[in-house]
Parts: sequence; structure tokens; C-alpha cells
Amino acid sequence: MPDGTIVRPYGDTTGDGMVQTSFTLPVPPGPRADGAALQLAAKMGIEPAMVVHSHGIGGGASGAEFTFFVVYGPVRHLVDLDAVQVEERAYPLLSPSEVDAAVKTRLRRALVVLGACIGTDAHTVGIDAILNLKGFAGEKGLEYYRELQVTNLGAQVSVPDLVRTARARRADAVLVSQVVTQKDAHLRNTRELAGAFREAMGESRPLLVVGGPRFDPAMAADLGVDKVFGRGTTPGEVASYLVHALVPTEETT
Amino acid sequence: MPDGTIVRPYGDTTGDGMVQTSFTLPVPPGPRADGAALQLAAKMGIEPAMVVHSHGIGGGASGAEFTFFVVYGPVRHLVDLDAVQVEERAYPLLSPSEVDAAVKTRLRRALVVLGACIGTDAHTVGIDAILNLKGFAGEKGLEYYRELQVTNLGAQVSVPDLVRTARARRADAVLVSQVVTQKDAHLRNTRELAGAFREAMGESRPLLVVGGPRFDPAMAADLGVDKVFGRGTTPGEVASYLVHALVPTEETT
Amino acid sequence: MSGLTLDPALVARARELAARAAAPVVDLAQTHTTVSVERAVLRLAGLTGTDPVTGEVTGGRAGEQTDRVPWVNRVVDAVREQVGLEHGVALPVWHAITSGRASGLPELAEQVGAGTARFTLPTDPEPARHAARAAVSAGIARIDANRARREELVTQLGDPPRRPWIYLIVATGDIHEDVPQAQAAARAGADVIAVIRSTGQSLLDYVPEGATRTGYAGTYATQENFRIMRAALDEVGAELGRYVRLTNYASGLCMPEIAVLAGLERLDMMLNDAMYGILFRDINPRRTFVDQRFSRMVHARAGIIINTGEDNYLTTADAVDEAHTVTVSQLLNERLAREAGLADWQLGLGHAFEIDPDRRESFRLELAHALLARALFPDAPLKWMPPTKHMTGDVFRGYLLDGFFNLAGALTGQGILLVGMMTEAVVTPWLSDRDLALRNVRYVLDAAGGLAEDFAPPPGGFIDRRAHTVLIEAVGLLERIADHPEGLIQAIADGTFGITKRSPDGGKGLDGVARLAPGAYNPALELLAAVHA
Amino acid sequence: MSGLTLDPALVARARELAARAAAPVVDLAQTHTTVSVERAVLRLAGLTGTDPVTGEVTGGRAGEQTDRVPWVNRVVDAVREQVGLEHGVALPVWHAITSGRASGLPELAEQVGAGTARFTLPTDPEPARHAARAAVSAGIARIDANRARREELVTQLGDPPRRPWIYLIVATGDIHEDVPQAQAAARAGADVIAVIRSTGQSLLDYVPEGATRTGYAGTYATQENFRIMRAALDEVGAELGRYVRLTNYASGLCMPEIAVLAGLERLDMMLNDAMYGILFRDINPRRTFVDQRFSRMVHARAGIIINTGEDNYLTTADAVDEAHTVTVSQLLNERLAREAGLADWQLGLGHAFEIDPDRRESFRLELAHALLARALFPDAPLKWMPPTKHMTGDVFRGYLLDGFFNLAGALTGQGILLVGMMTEAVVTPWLSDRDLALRNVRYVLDAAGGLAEDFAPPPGGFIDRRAHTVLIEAVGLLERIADHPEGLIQAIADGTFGITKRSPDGGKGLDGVARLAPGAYNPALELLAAVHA
Ligand code: B12
Ligand code: B12
Ligand SMILES: Cc1ncc(COP(=O)(O)O)c(C=O)c1O
Ligand SMILES: Cc1ncc(COP(=O)(O)O)c(C=O)c1O
Repeated sequence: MPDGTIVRPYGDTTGDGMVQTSFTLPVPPGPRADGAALQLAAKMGIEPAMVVHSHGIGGGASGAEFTFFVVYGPVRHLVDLDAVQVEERAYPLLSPSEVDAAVKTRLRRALVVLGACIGTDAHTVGIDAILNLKGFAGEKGLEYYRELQVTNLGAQVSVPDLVRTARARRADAVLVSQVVTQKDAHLRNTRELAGAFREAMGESRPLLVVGGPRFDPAMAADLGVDKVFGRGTTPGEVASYLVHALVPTEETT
Repeated sequence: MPDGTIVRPYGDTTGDGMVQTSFTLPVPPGPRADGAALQLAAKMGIEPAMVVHSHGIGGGASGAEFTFFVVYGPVRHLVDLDAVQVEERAYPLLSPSEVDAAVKTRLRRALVVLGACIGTDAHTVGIDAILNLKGFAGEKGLEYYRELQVTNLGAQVSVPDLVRTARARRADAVLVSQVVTQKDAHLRNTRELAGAFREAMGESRPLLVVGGPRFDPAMAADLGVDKVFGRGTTPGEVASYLVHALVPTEETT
Repeated sequence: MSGLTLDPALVARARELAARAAAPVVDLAQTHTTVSVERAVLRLAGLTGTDPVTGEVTGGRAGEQTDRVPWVNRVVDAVREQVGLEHGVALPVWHAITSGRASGLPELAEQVGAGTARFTLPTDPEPARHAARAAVSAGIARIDANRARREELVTQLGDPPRRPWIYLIVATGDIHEDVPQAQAAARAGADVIAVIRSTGQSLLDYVPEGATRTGYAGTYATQENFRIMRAALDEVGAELGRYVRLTNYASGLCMPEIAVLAGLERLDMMLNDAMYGILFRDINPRRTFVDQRFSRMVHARAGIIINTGEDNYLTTADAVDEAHTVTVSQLLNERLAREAGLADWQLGLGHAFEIDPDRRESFRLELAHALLARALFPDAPLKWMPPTKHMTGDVFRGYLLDGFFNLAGALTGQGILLVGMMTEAVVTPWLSDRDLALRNVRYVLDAAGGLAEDFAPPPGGFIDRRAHTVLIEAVGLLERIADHPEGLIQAIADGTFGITKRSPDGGKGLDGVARLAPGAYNPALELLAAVHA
Repeated sequence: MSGLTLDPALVARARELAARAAAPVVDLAQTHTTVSVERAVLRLAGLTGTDPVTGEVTGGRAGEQTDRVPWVNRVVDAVREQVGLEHGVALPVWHAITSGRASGLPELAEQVGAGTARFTLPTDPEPARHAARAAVSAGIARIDANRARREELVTQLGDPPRRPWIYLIVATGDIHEDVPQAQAAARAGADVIAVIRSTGQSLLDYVPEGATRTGYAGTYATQENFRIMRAALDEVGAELGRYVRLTNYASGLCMPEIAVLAGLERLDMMLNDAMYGILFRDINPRRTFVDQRFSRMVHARAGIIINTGEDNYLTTADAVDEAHTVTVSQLLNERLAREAGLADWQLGLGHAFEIDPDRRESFRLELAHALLARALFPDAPLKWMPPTKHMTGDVFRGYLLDGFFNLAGALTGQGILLVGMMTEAVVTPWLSDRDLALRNVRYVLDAAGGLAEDFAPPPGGFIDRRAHTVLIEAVGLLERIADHPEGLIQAIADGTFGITKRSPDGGKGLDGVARLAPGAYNPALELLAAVHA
């Protein structure tokens, strides 16, 4: 590669910049459609682009109204690895026993965790993977931790209900899952969540953690929550974060 | 669509701009790699991009040195259909009998056509599809045309040999196929071809036609040839073009 | 394909146990009614329309049409306040009409809206019964007409050229985007189009009205949307010379009403399974089992094929460890469906290709499970669901996996093949995903469909052994379920299915259930029972 | 998998006809030598090195190392000028040495370079014969040592866990890019790595030397490149605990020499087929049939598995109409290979999955053809080639098609599976294409590999009938070929294979052929014949 920090996509030779892309345009198949695909590819920085495949979609009497394309070629863009912002884990990964020890010795009481899927999202496998004993990827879920007092409210919980329960249970952290992302439902629901808690509890609101396969961990601030977890999160990561965020570094006296 | 001439890629809703892309970066898998992929996607105009999949490639002891990504998201670019340049066929599609008639009545002699694959390219199926009786896509090849005198020199013909034969046979048109494109061999070979004929015969050089699956028909001028045919070309298109380019529109007297 | 040969004694035993395990549910359903059952009666009698909703908003944006409460809800709620639900709404409602307090249902609804309606039970029920029966018969007549029309169109245009039927989902949230996509899919080879619902709908205790454009990850099920899509598919069906079937979803809080609307608008298949609502939507078991029986009686009359949801269990439970729970559920669903009057050809029992593809022999395990279902229910169409749980963002791998799913469908003679999408783990399907998916199906069925001739799992071989293991595990589980007085209801509470526990008194909609009093009257039940009894 | 049962009489008849059809080729090869055969002798005797070429440039850039003419060429050309080729070069060359005109081959080569070398035939051939035999034995000893070393490594590290072996192509043009890609492929599961050659090489009448970085669509086959890749694969093999095999290509104008280099650098498989050179590279039939016999004798000695090129016919001819020509060619190749001393386990006969996928039952037709090859050559590994001709730019479809190709390989017990690439119609494979392709193979073999147990094409069924049709057509064609005095050579001229006509006197390299004179001597032939005779 040119220089450790500047790289390009790799087809079969260093620096060739090769990428594959596919898309559909609302244009009937033909030379004009292929030309349109090349124009788009060029705007994406693929040049010279090859339309290696195209076929019409739909179309009865009227003929196909759409064309699907597969395009190959080199992108001119460079990737600057130094400029990559990564949500580097700013806290150590702890084992369950370490988590329990930290809570016990430094917080001196059980940590109250509330979990739920809000809105009309019925996908609980994700939050269950984090909370349930069974856990995920070989790691036990938060319910396994002696010092965490976990309640999983399940799916389809309305935000007002969640706020009410959080207050009643004096929750330290509220964990919310959002899997359905169509029309950015997950983003809208998360903002609604953050707003509701701010309104209801202001500064004293619990730690807000959201997760789901389509979240970008870099978005926490933007969404008004404390932390966002994406695809492949493991319970250990979450528990470690909770300690980092909620447990005083010094023994409380 | 916004306005007939401006369109965007179509995922499941008009104007959503959705595209799929995949590529490999010379970076070990991990959050940093995913970040790098997002950076590239952003530069391609995909925003917000989702890295929906990534896995390491290679790597033994040292661990994987490459990461493969699949990315989905909307591109901000618009496609302006009016700005699309298409190699619109500037000549009518003729049937074999029409071609023969045109040559017979207006040229008053057989049209001499020479075909070959040049360089080390051994792919003859393409040129054969255009020249051989058998033809392609249900159309008979040029050998079938009574008024075309076709010689197929086959593959691996050197440019000097081709020039020599063209001169000897007084070829009206030389048809060349290039299928291997690695390191742009097809472009280089075509330029070499054009140069050699210019040098050897200047203005009196035969019509130069090249074809192959990876050629962009818009490149003829740039390559110094008269016409370029791409994937899926049919013999009829080629014959019609030959008439258009070589046969006087008026009866010769 | 040389099917499996199962021990007939074992199979008979399984069915007898299923009947016992399902008995408490049948009894429950026969002795209760629900707000949705009663609303369905009014819908059969032709009552439609809404007025602006006040109060909590679900689904689409506030103040939107999808939030307007239908008159059928208003009327049933009013009757319930004034005389309770235990006699059904037919007597009080048509008593109000026969006794001249209202000219008909529309005027009555207006009175309810204005708060002036008064409901009482007639001392002599005959006139009300008679009027109710007449009104409801009109709706049932329309359902019968639709069934006849379907048979006519099928003979005219023809059925799909081969089995399995190709079943494809459309889900833009906007009925006007759904239409072109559904037509494109049909042209590309889909035999059945399903329009999935907006994520929130199955929790709504009413059925929205009108053409809708604001669903999330699905489009609202409304009578008008049904009508629009039915017309669009009839149009493309005529163009293609093949009857294109339409599917929607009944499961949820409004099974009976949606079943009625499906019959009125000539839908051809309906996802209909109380178990799905209980396990995956946390709907109260009593409520939805009562609703299910009524809705299935309507489907039976309408000649609609139902699809059950066993496939979903494998998204939360392991497809190998819990394979037998699918078999058990299929046997129970068969029992409950037959009791409601459905014929075997109407039973699209669900199962799925959900085994971890990284597991050795995973494909052959799938074949074993699929063959078992085929052998147990020889006359049921069977709904074969594609991989979802183990699909990832690697769309290439996903496309390959779907190809092997298609092959398994062909090898094991499935009746309805739900087309898998390479973007399963990414987005709700794009137009191009659906097109590529159908090309995948076409390649596999055309190129390898006949392979069934060469597919002969030897007795005692890997596949045969696996199928029998699952059957034996299923019978064992059925014994435990049947031994409990609450049967299936208890098994659900124990987390038997999809490792999800649901108690009989928990979940949504229990307050909409009422035990029937002596003299209760439901004209629809009477008319529907007439046939299959 | 229950194989096909073929009529033994018909099979015997086919082999007897193949022997007759191949006879003229065997006779030709036994009575002629070529410049490449003679150069191979010098290479076995240890002569290496080049000097700058003058004159026409082929392959890489001008003045480049790949254009330098090796000393073996210089020497053979000099001998030929002075005494002709018909006695072989051994006698004149070692006569020059034994008679003291040169200390050894290197000095002799220098004299040739300087134009001072003088060659004559010895009156008493014995001293020259003796010296030549000794010199060549050294090379053959090294080949034997490599064969022993391979067997040692295989017992040490082990063979691939299962059949078919996963065979993967690397082709960047730059040996230093090839290495990491080959190692990545091995780590991802490849059992065999093939480095294809630059497009031009098979037409070069010399073997380039050194490490090269400038090939097109392939990397030059040079002894140094062989060495580099061998070392790289031994390294990764040790890491993986699995012997990783290396393949290259002998076919072309230098079959004998490349065969020698392969033996000297412990390659494990070689593409070796005169028919490929004739049909697809327009190499003269006489030239390459003579070269082929010598090269196969060397492979036999080196314990190398050859791969033949029947698969290529189906890229120019239709895979269904011309299926029998593949069978005929396989039988002829078997005959010619055995005659050259190769054992059945060394015969990687080629065939391919090239039927138009849009054709109904295409997959089952493929299975029929693959089973026929399996049944005809039970002890040969068989090289199963992926779809290429009908691959398109639709990489999703291509990925699916490759999955079914992999399945066919597993169902029909192929020995060597060449991994197909979804980008076949687009580019020479990318790193990621190879990785995805291997994931495809892994899924299919792990998940469905055992399906062979359930695959039992019934006698008289579609597959059985098709296989027999092809066999009968093959026998019919063999009869016509055998009846002609020129046998195979005439059949090639008639355009029997790959619908390509090649006349015995056309094509490249005929001028490099000489009929052997009485007293001609080739120490290598003598030593190699010693074994299998
Ligand atoms: C299982 C499943 C279901 C099951 C859910 C069962 C259940 N009880 O959860 C059933 C069958 C009920 C179902 C139904 C529907 N589903 Co669904 N379903 C899936 C499926 C196949 C797998 C999801 C899953 O379980 N993944 C496994 C878990 C472990 O991964 P995960 O959720 O990403 O969670 C991990 C991380 O994201 C993170 N995480 C997740 N949440 C949280 C929360 C916190 C606090 C933290 C720290 C971390 C965290 O940690 C987890 C472990 O690493 C996906 C497709 C797919 N393969 O992804 C579709 C999918 C999610 N479903 C989808 C849809 C649309 C539906 C329906 C709405 C369709 C319909 N209209 O009928 C229905 C209705 C459900 C509803 N209203 O929400 C779409 C969503 C599309 C989108 N992106 O908007 C998907 C993507 C399928 C598709 N392509 O259409 N579904
Ligand atoms: C068949 C084939 C072969 C056959 C060729 C047999 C023969 N006699 O032609 C054999 C097996 C010999 C072969 C060998 C090799 N091949 Co090859 N081969 C193919 C294959 C599978 C199909 C090509 C084909 O026949 N297409 C069908 C014809 C009809 O289509 P077409 O060529 O595009 O022609 C149409 C249009 O392009 C146009 N057209 C083409 N030429 C012309 C000319 C004129 C004048 C006009 C008007 C129109 C026109 O009209 C035609 C009809 O529509 C492709 C993969 C693929 N599926 O495309 C690889 C492919 C072309 N081969 C490839 C390679 C690398 C090779 C080798 C060099 C590999 C190696 N190192 O061993 C060898 C060596 C050959 C050489 N030195 O060139 C690569 C090229 C990569 C690249 N883009 O650079 C490909 C793409 C495969 C791959 N992905 O690696 N190959
Ligand atoms: C039986 C059944 N009913 C209903 C649904 C969909 O219900 P909802 O609209 O609540 O997502 C499904 C989901 O696949 C199902 O399997
Ligand atoms: C038998 C055989 N030899 C050689 C080759 C490659 O030869 P070349 O390097 O000339 O492309 C092939 C191509 O696949 C082949 O099948």
C-alpha cells in the first residue's frame, strides 16, 4: 500500500482501487440506461466503470420500467486511515466476576438495569441476547451477574410506560433495543426516548443505552443517549460499559 | 420520479437512492476497518452508509491483512438522463438481403472484410459469433452475406501480419476482437493497431472496427478506430454499420 | 421423491394426543365471545365507516386516518357498556332496529356517535334474531360469491404451472408503491403476493380504514387496501393468463374482522395463527384463541388457505434442538383448524429452513424435517419458509443459501414456497432483491426441480433416522401436554414454543373477552356452523 | 451415491476403439523428436541460464528478462544447424565434451554464444552416450528425490481432509502478488493452487527465466517462479498441517521442458494436453503430440497428476450436443497417457459444468455427464471444471450457479474441484472473489456433501438414460475415427473437437519437429522408458 495510512480498495493488485456495486434505476433497459448507470458510477468516483450486467425489472405491456445494474471498476478515492473515527472502547473489558466485584466494592449496592424494545418493535432476540442468562456468543447475559438487578420488560413497551417503570424501580440504566429501521424508525424512537426521559427526570435520568444491528455507535450524542451499541455486541461489553459509566472509580467510603 | 429527466437509484421507494456495494480494503478486520469502509462509502456519496457485513481475508499467524465489506445505503447523487451520452445507432438496422442489395447496387463490388483477434488473445468465440455462418443470437454471421467477402484470420494474429494481409487483400474493413482486458491490454492493443495502420496506409487505411465485452462504445475516437462494439453485439448491427460507413448513399454511376 | 414411511401407529397416536391437548382450547373458544368477534358480525352485516378518534395514537402519524376508530368498535363498545357482551351484540343491535329505534345500522351508528343510542335485550328474541340473520346472510352471500368468482377465474386463467407455488412478500408501507412492486413480482413469476402489515397493526384493537401510505416495514391491512391490491393482481393475472393469489395477515387482535374483510375482498390466503400473536405479539391467549376459531370458520367458508406460524419458533429457538416443537404445533394447528371447519387443502402449515448453515449436514437435516412434515400432512399444502435467522449482511452467501432452500423445497414437495431475500438481514426487500430472488427460484426449479426423481433417502439412512427421532420427540412432548388439564394453554405458559412463556391471563386484549350467557346469539356462527356441522 | 451401471461390453469396445484411434499418434511420437524434447534433455543435464535476445519480442515488455533466450535454445539451434536434429542433441553435445572441446555444458553454451562451438556426430557413440546418460541421470535423480520428498511431506502433514480436492487459480501476472494470494487461498481452504500463465507464453518456443512481474491475465511459468511458489506453499502447508499442492501448465510449445522444470521444483499437478494446444492455441499437431509423449513420461516419473483439457471444448461447442466428444477425448487421453507410463491415479481427465443454465433440467444433465465420466474412469481423479461460458456479469446468479456446480461435484464424487468465480465473466479473480468462492465450496460440501447417500438416479430414469445416450454416441464417433488411417489426427482436422478444425501441417512449431534417424539417442527417453517398460 502507498503509505501505511493511505489505502485504496484491493481487487487483485495493491492500489487498483477496485469495487463492485449494484443498483436499480427507474429507467427502461437499453443503451440509455447503461449510460445513466455509467454516469452514476462516475459520480460515485468509479472511473472507468464497466456496466458488466443489466436487466429490466417489471414491465408488462408497457415494457420494463426499471433496470438493475452490476457495475465494476476502480474508485479514485483514497482512504485515510488516520482520519477514521472509531468508537474505540474507552474502558476495559471486564469478566463477570470483575464486574460484580467492582459494583460490590465500589458502588456498595446492586446496579438496577431495565431492558425493553420500545414502540411497535417486537424483536426481542437482540435485547434477550444481552440480558438473558443464555447470553450471546458464548458470554452469559447480564441476568447472570450477581450484582446486577435486571428486569427485561420485553417488546412493544411504550415510552411513557418505560419512563414510569424506570422511575418506580429507581433504574440506574435503561437498555433499549431497536431492530426495525425502516423509515429510520429506530432513530426517531430513540430521540423520542431521550426527550421523554429528559423531560420527566432531567439530570437525574438513568443512563440511556440503545442498541440494534443498524445503529452507528458514533451517533450516541446526536441521538441524545449515553451509548449506542451495534451489530454483534456482546453482554460483556455492555456490562463493562455500565461499570465504567456508573461505578465510581474510587471505593466509596 | 422527481422530474422525468432527473432520477435516483430505486430501492423500494421512488427517490430513496439506495445502492449496494462491496469491496476489500488492505486493513485487518475490526472497528477501524469498518470505519475506513464508512469513510470510503461517504466519499462515494453513500450517506448514511451501513456496513452490513465484513470479514477478514487471508491472515495466518499474522492475522488477516484484508477485510471484505458489504455496504448498503443511499447515494446523494442525482442522475441526469438528459446528460447521458449514448452511442445511439446513427444508421438503420438492415436485414441481410438489404445489406446485400445496398452493396450490390451502390458499391457495385463485393465488400472485403478481414477479421482477427490480435496480440496473444486466443478468444475467438466473439469474432466468430460476428463472422461465422452460425452467427449469434439467432442472426447469421457476415459470412452468410453474399456481397461480403469475409476472411477470418482467427486468433493470435500479430498487428504487422494483419496490416500486410489487409493491404494484400485490399480490405475495406478490418474487424478486430479483444477479450482479455487485464492491465488494459485491449486498449493498448487497439491503439497499437490504429497506429500501425495509420503509419502503413495513412488516409487509405481500411475501416477499423474493434469489439469485445469490456469495450465502451463511446471510446472509438479516443482509440483511433472508426467504431467500437461492446457486449452483446449482433452480426446484423455490424453489417448495417459497414454499409453505413462504406457504401455511398447514392447509386454510383 | 420417495417419501418417508412413518409408523402409522405412531402417527395415529400423535393425532389422538393432539386432539386431547387441544380440547381445552376448543372448549374455551366455544364458550366465549370477544369484541372482535362481535365487530366481525356487524361487518358481515355491512356496517363500515369511522369517525375521528380521540385518545391514544398507534401506528402511523397522529390524527391520521389509520387512527380513526371504526363505527363497529363504537357500536360494540356501547352495547357492552349498556347490556354487556355475554349475549353477543346481535340481539341488542337488531332489537334496536326491529323495534324501530333506528332505520338500520348506519343510523344506529350515528346515534352511538351522538351518544343517543339505547340498547336493551329483547324479551322476544325472534324478530331480532331473524333480522340479524338476514343482515349477516348478505355478507356471507358476498363471501360465497367471491369464492365462486375465484373458482371461475382459476378455471378461466389457470393455476400456477407447477408446485411449489411461489409466494412473495411486498412491504413498502405505501399501498401505491406496493401495487407496482406486486405486479412486477407477478410478472417475474410470483404466484402468490403477500402484503405484510405495518409493525404496529396487530396490536390495534380495531381495523383501520381507507388506502394508506404510512406503514412501517409493512402496509396496513384495510378493506380498501385489500380491494386495491386485489384489483391490481386481477389485472396482471389477466395479462399473464395465470390467477395470482393475494395473501394478508389475520393474526393479532382483530383476527375475526380481518378474516371477514379477506372474504369480502376475495383474498386467497391468510396468515392465521393465534400462537403467533401469543408468542410474538404478547396477545392474550384466551382472547386470540376465541378470535381464531371464528376467523377460521370464516376462512373455511371463503375457501381461503390459512398459513400457520410454526416457522417463527425457529427464529427464537434452535431449529435442531426444538424441531419437534414445530411438529407438535403443526399437529395442534391441524386439529384446531379442522374443528373450525377447514379442509386439509386449506392448511398451509408452517415450517422453515432455519438450521445454522455452518452446522455439518445442515442441509440434510433440513431435508429430514421437511420430509417429516410432508409425510405427516400429505394433503396439506405446507408453507416452506426461507432462512432468516442465520442470514447475514453477506448477501452473496445469502443468495446461495436461498438457492439451497429452494432446492430443499423442490426435493421435498412443498406446496407453498416463500421466496427468500438475500437482504433478509439488511432491509425490507428492495425491488431488485425480489427480482433476483425470483430468478433464483426459477433457476433451481427449472434446472433441478426434477431431481426429486433421484432423491431417495435410504431407510435407516441419515435423513430417515433424523425424521424418526423428531417424530418420537414430538409424541413424547404431546404426551406431557395432553396429560395436563389445561393442555396447550399450559404448554404455552411453560415456554414450550419458541422458548417464550405466555400466561393465560397476561398479554393484550383479555378485557375484550366475555363468557357466553345462556341465550347468547351470534347469527354468523349459526350460519357458518350450518355448513360444516 | 449409487453410480451408474454401464454395459461392460460397450465400455470394453470403447477402449479398444480408442486404442486404434490413438495408434497413429503414438507411432508419430515414437518416431520423432522436437527442439523442445532435446532442450528438455539439456535441462535434465542441468544446463540453465540465458543471454539477451535479439529479434522479435513476445510477452512482457521489450528487453525484459522474459525475452531473453535460454542457452538450451542456443545450443539446440546450433547443433541443429551443424548436424541436424534427427540424431538428437545428446551425441553431438556430449561428444564435444568427452572429446575435450568443452569442460562441460556451461562452457559449451558460452562457445555457442560466441559462435565458436563446433558439433559433429561421434564415430564411436559410446563415450558420449555414457556421459550423456550420467549427466541426465543427475536431473532424474533430483526428480526422484522430489517425488520422495512429496510423499514424505504428505505423510507428515497429511492430505486434504476429503474429496474433492479444492483447486484454485491465482493469476495476477506478478509472482510477488501471487504469493500472498495463494497463501490466503490455502488458508481459506484451497488444497491445490494453480498459477495460470501469461496469455502469450504457450506460444513462446522457449521457457523464460527468473522471477517475473509482468504477465497478462497470468504469470509466466519459469523455474524460479515455480521455486518461489513451491516454497510459499510449503510454508503455509506447514502452518496449516496440510500438504498444499502446486499446479502449472505444460501445454504449449514447451511441454517437455516445462514438465522437466515441474519435476525439478516439485510441482504436484500439471495441465498437460496437446489437444488444448492444437485447438485453442493453434499449435501444430505433430509437434505437440511428440512433445506430449515425452512430457508425460517425465510427469509419470515425477509422480505428477496431469489435467487434460476436455472442459475447454464446451466453451466453443454446445455442452449437450457435443457431450460425447468430451467422452471420446477422455478415452483417447487415457490411452495416450497410459502409453506414456502414467498410472490411472495420475489422470485428471477434464470435464465441465457448461450446460446453458436456462435449459430445463440442465442440472440433471450435468449430473448425468459427470456420473458417466465417474463410471468410465473409476480410478482417475477427474478434474471437474466450473461454469464459465454461461457466466454473466450478474455475479449473484454466478455465485448461485457455482454453488450448484459444487453440489454436482459432491454428488458425483469428483476428485478435483476447480473453484468457480462469480466474476468469471468480468475480471480475472479478485482476492475477495476467491475467498467468497471458497466459502461457497465449504458451505456446499459441509452442509450437503453427504447428500450423495440419498442420491440414487433410478435405472431407466432421466439421468441413467442420458448417460447411456452419451456413451453410445461416443462409441459411434470412435468407430468413425478409428476407421481412418490417420485416426485422431484426421478427426482433429475434421473439426471434431470444440468445433475447431486444425490440419496436421498447420499451426505453430512444425519446423521444430524432426524424424528420428537410425542411431538417434535420447538418454532421457532411455532412462524414463526403463521404468515403465
Ligand atoms: C427473528 C426475527 C423476527 C422474529 C422476532 C422474534 C423475537 N421474539 O424477537 C419475528 C418472526 C417475530 C419477526 C417479525 C417481524 N419482523 Co423480523 N426479523 C427477525 C430476524 C430474522 C432476526 C433478528 C434477530 O433475532 N437477530 C439476532 C439478534 C441476536 O441480533 P440483533 O437483533 O442484531 O441483536 C444484536 C445487536 O444488534 C445488539 N443489540 C440489539 N439490541 C440491543 C439492545 C441493547 C441495549 C444492546 C446493548 C445491544 C443490542 O446486540 C445483539 C447481540 O449482538 C431479522 C433478519 C435478520 N437476519 O437480521 C428480521 C427483521 C429484523 N425483521 C424485520 C421485519 C420487518 C419484521 C416484521 C415487522 C415483518 C412484518 N411486517 O411482518 C415482523 C413484525 C415484528 C415487529 N413488529 O417488529 C426486518 C426489519 C427491516 C428493517 N431493518 O427495518 C428484518 C431485518 C427482516 C427483513 N429484512 O425484512 N422478526
Ligand atoms: C471461452 C473462454 C475461453 C476459451 C476460448 C476459446 C476460444 N476459441 O475462444 C479458452 C478456454 C481457450 C480460454 C482461455 C483463456 N481465457 Co478465457 N474465457 C472464455 C469465457 C468463458 C467466454 C468468452 C466467450 O466465448 N464469450 C462469448 C462471446 C460470444 O462473447 P464476447 O467474446 O463478449 O463477444 C461478443 C461481444 O463482445 C462482441 N464482440 C467480441 N469481439 C468482437 C469483435 C468485433 C469486430 C465485433 C464487431 C464485436 C465483437 O460480439 C460478440 C457477440 O455479441 C470468458 C468468461 C466469460 N464468461 O466471459 C473467459 C475469459 C474471457 N478468459 C479469460 C482468460 C484470462 C483466459 C486465459 C488467458 C486464462 C489463462 N491464463 O489460462 C486463457 C488463455 C487464452 C488467451 N491467451 O487469450 C478471462 C479474461 C479476463 C480479462 N477480462 O482480462 C475471462 C473473462 C475469464 C476470467 N474471468 O478470467 N478462455
Ligand atoms: C402466522 C403469522 N401471522 C402474522 C404474522 C405477521 O404479523 P404482524 O403483522 O403482527 O407482524 C406472521 C409473521 O410472519 C405470521 O407468521
Ligand atoms: C489442458 C490445458 N492446458 C493449458 C491451459 C492454459 O494454457 P495457456 O497458458 O496457453 O492459456 C489450459 C487452459 O485452461 C488447459 O485446459
